[in-house]
Amino acid sequence: MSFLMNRHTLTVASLCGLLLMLVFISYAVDVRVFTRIATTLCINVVMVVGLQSFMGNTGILSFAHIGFMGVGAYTSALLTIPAQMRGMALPDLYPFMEGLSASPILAIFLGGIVAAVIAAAVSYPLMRLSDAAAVITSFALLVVLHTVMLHWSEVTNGPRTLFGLPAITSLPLTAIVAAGAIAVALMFKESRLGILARATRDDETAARAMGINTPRVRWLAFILSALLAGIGGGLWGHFVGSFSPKAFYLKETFVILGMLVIGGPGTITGAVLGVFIVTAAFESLRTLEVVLNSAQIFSGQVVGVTEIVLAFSMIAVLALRPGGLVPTREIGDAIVGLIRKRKG
Amino acid sequence: MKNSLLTIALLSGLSTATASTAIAEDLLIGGTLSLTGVQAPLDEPGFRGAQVAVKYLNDNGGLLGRQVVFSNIDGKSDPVTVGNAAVQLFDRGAELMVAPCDFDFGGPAGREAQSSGIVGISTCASDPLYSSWSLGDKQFTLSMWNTTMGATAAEYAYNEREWKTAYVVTDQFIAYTKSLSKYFVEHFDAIGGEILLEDTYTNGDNDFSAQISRLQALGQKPDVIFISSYGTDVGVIVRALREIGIDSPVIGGDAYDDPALHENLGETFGNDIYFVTHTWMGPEAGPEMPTFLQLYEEMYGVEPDTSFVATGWDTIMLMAKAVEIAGTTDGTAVAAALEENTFELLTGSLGYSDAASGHAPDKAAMLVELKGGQPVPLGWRLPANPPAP
Amino acid sequence: MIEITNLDVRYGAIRAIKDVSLNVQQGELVTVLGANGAGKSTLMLTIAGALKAAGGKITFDGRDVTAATPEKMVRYGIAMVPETRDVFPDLTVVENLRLGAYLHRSDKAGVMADMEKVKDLFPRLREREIQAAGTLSGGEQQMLVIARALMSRPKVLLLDEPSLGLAPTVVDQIFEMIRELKATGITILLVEQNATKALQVADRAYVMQLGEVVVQGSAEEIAGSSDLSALYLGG
Amino acid sequence: MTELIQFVIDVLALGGAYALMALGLVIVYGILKLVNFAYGELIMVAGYTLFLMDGTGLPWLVMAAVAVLMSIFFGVATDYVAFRPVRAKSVTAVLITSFAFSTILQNAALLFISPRARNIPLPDVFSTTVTIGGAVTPLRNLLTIAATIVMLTLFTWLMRRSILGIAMRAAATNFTMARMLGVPANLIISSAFAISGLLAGVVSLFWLGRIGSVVPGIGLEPLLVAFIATVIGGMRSVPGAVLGGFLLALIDTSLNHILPQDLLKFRDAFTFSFVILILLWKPDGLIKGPASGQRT
Repeated sequence: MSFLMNRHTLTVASLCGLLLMLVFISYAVDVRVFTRIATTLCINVVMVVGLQSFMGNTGILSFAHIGFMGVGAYTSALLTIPAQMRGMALPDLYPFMEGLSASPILAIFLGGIVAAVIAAAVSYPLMRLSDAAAVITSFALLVVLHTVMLHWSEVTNGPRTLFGLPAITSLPLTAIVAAGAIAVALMFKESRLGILARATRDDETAARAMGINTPRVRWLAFILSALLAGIGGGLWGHFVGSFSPKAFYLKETFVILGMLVIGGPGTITGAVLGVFIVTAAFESLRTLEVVLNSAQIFSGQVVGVTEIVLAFSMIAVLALRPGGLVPTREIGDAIVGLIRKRKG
Repeated sequence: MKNSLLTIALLSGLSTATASTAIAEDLLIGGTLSLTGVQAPLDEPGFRGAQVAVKYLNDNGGLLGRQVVFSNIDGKSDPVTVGNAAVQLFDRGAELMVAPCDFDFGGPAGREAQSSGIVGISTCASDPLYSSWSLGDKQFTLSMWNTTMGATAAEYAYNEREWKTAYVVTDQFIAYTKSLSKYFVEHFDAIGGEILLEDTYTNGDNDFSAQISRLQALGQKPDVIFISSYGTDVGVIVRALREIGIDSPVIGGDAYDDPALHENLGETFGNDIYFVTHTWMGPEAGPEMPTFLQLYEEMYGVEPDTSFVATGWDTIMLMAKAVEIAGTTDGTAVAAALEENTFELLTGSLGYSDAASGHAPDKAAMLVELKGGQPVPLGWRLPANPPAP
Repeated sequence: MIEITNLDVRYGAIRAIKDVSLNVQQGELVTVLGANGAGKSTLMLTIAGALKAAGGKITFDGRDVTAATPEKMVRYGIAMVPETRDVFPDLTVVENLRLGAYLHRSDKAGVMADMEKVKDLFPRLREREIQAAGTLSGGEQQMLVIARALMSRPKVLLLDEPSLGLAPTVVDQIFEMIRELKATGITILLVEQNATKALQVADRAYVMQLGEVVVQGSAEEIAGSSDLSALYLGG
Repeated sequence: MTELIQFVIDVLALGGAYALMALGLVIVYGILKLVNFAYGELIMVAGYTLFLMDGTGLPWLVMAAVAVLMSIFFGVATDYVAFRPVRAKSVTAVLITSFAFSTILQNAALLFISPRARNIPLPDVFSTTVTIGGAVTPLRNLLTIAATIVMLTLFTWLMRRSILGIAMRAAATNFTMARMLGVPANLIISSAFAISGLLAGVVSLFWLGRIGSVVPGIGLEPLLVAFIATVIGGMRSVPGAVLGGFLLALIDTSLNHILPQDLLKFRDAFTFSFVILILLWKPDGLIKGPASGQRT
């Protein structure tokens, strides 16, 4: 019982319960479109929780996250596109890579590891920077990653659509990975490293005075977030089956960032909640767009409403409730607080 | 939280419920044509043409005695959106699929159609990757392949105009732009022409100065410039070339068949430009064209301004003819009907090879010249011996 | 003229100023004394509108200015000379002065006249008028910030530690100048650590300790008080 | 010799456009220490304004002036919508809101105008070619250089001579002190955004003149260019931005001649890696800005 009362366990359990409910509803409803939305939602949970473990703990905005998603997706693609498809999907592939292959599940995790390794290799010096300089460098890093994906035809098929990834991503799989991501992110947040990272976020100078190696702490958080982004990318790649580098750029960044900012970058509960809310809003708005378009009320096509609404919501949340909907307290803390209050 | 989830569940449940009652009698043709994004100049006219065809079919008793409903979800020029849209349409009971142009964007729709066991036809994908090899035995494209398109351009340049040297710019953007250059180069070389320089460009760069400096470094003016690019970028490249005084004729593929591009180039830059496309929107094209032009004008009140409207009409009409031959919309039967027959269309006579040889389309191309920003037809062409894919 | 009642100022959780009440009458030179960290500069910045009060009230000429912005305060006639001696280092001396007269920018002739006046008051500035302010010596910079403050034609001058970090002879010059300014009839609120010097020019004085006013009275009373040094040492 | 002339004209014309773009980014950054991610969209706004006025029969110069005015208007709007509500909160918040505002503008163009490329009216002089010392060059290039000179002169005069300019320079070093002299914060910030809009508007005429059409995503490229130029030259230094713009043009144009095409396609990757290195090694850029300052 005391184990169940642990507020961290409670947080993980509540958030995973939410995912479980999603899977359950999806099976009950049994509509392919709903299952696809639910799957995308779980992938976004992995992405947003990943971004949270860096941004939430260090307070630094990172644009590069989606780039690592791309790294994961392309790595996994390289390892899993069936041999007979490779000639068509990757006509310029280096000969020594032709033999590479792994089972899709393994490939997804290897994608995460490759993303983490690249993040580890390039990001250490960047972690010294704060504020605008840190944001500009992460933005620059995104442009670099994007440019490489766009032009390294041998490995990514250049700007052209890469296809042939086995479609193995199912809702249960993504839900399990999302649950794992939530648990890992919470473990990191509450670990000594996570607490140190948050100390650097709240007061960099004081943290330095206490002897905290700020770049190192941030670096580890960044690696973790790249790992999760890479895994998310792999899952996504095996879900859609074909994609081009365009999928890993500013538009996607904006959606992931919007989910985190609206939910609350400070907490994992906020991150997960943000994904649910934005997904629900997005899908409703998208349905609205489709309805408006098929009804042909307007002469042109109705596009971009979803993005505009998301953008205004972000500005509103930042202006009125800068910490997002769940700024500081995880759901576990809230439940424990509630129980205590009732007892007391 | 629960509430929003329920809302989604209800919404999607509702939409499927209404859809499934609606299709009890109607024959639903799904479409994922891109009405927005870089692909729109090719797909949107196709969408308009397809609607004319649907109205024509319904006015003449429908198909298999059922009314035809064409439902298109905007693919937004994004492979992922196209895939999602296709799935949504199959959930609503689509029995045939109109896939967007080009392998990169149409591919996902083709793959979803194949996995649902139905026939999908792309309105104008011309890359040979758009074949039964890569997508499956129920997938077709209405367009000639780039083998024909590239070879037609090469033969026109070398045989008809005696342009011996060529400079080639390839937009790395999609499979279409890459392979079009590839087959032009192969064929131009095979019939005796000389390629001075092959250069690359990436769609959206909006900067052609690097290529120009390499072209100028050649020290020799090419007889012809082959540009395989897409959308407004063709205009950017032509402008950049003309602005520094390079006035060699320019030749390219069906992506040039876009009135917005012609307007962009205008009287100043829209000269000495040639392109290979699907058909000509005038009586010169063939006996059935005047009927279509009339139906189109009745529906939209204007004349069509690009041959891509014809590809939309043709896709629906091709489906209709094949379904009538097969007597069913069953994928295997319709695919067989498509493989075994030859069809007379606005975009010329069309037959397919069998699934084992890729569903290669057997089709002629239309050559058009741009004069003072206005297109002028030069007539049908069929290359003697196009390269193999 | 300035009436402060029960003022509270916070930096996050820290109460930098607790329940301070203070007033300055027209034409007076009032000095606020205290050790480092007593809250003197915080007090000045709050009056100038650069910091927000968490509680209490500030009135100026009978008008409630507790929540006024810095630009409003200048308009009302309060000019601030911060302890950090904030000249704009990349601007020339003349440009610094022109900016001081920002409020009167449409009155070109008047600004020119004012400029001549302050240059007469500080001849050193005239010598260096086209030099970048960042290249001036500490004393010259102090003169410049005071001159710049005067350019706004203030009714009250807030002087925060004008002698800080200056050589003794320069300190003497500065205090000489403060005396001259007082003679022109301008109201001055002066914050100083150099209590001896400050009390020589002041009419009245307040002593602050850890954010609170602990002693107040006329300059003579405070100067005569024996526990002044004790207060400074924090005893 | 001909090649040299051509090279110089190319660098000057490109560099001029880059420099003006960079200047517009720096003027806001200098005062607020914040990057305006919605800056590139001002180019888009000017472009669509031209498109919407096509066929009105107005002289082109009038249309151009209206386009620049719209760019200024939206520059100031950026401040009101994206910056002012969150300015006091955190750096991260403002960066996100400016990114959000950029998304709003782009999608508004998608929704209300068209997702397709739209042709814009251009004057005949823009499609005229001239020959100088044997080098063939579009007249537009020479006009860009002329416009750069005019704008830089105007800008210098404004910053050196006018009280507003002096106030802005002062605010860039010490915003609080400037406010304590009676300089209204909001006026200064709005002026910075207006100037930034003016610069973007003028550049847009030449930038779009090369392309001949406008699409919703047109702003990304100029934003990236301005970014690189300012980081090279110094995020907070006005002369640095100008220098950075010309330097970037010189690097780009030279790379066009030197780099083999297989590597050239990675040019953006190189330049942005370079940006990261500069930020690490010399965070102030090549030219140090005015002495340190803090945000409002």
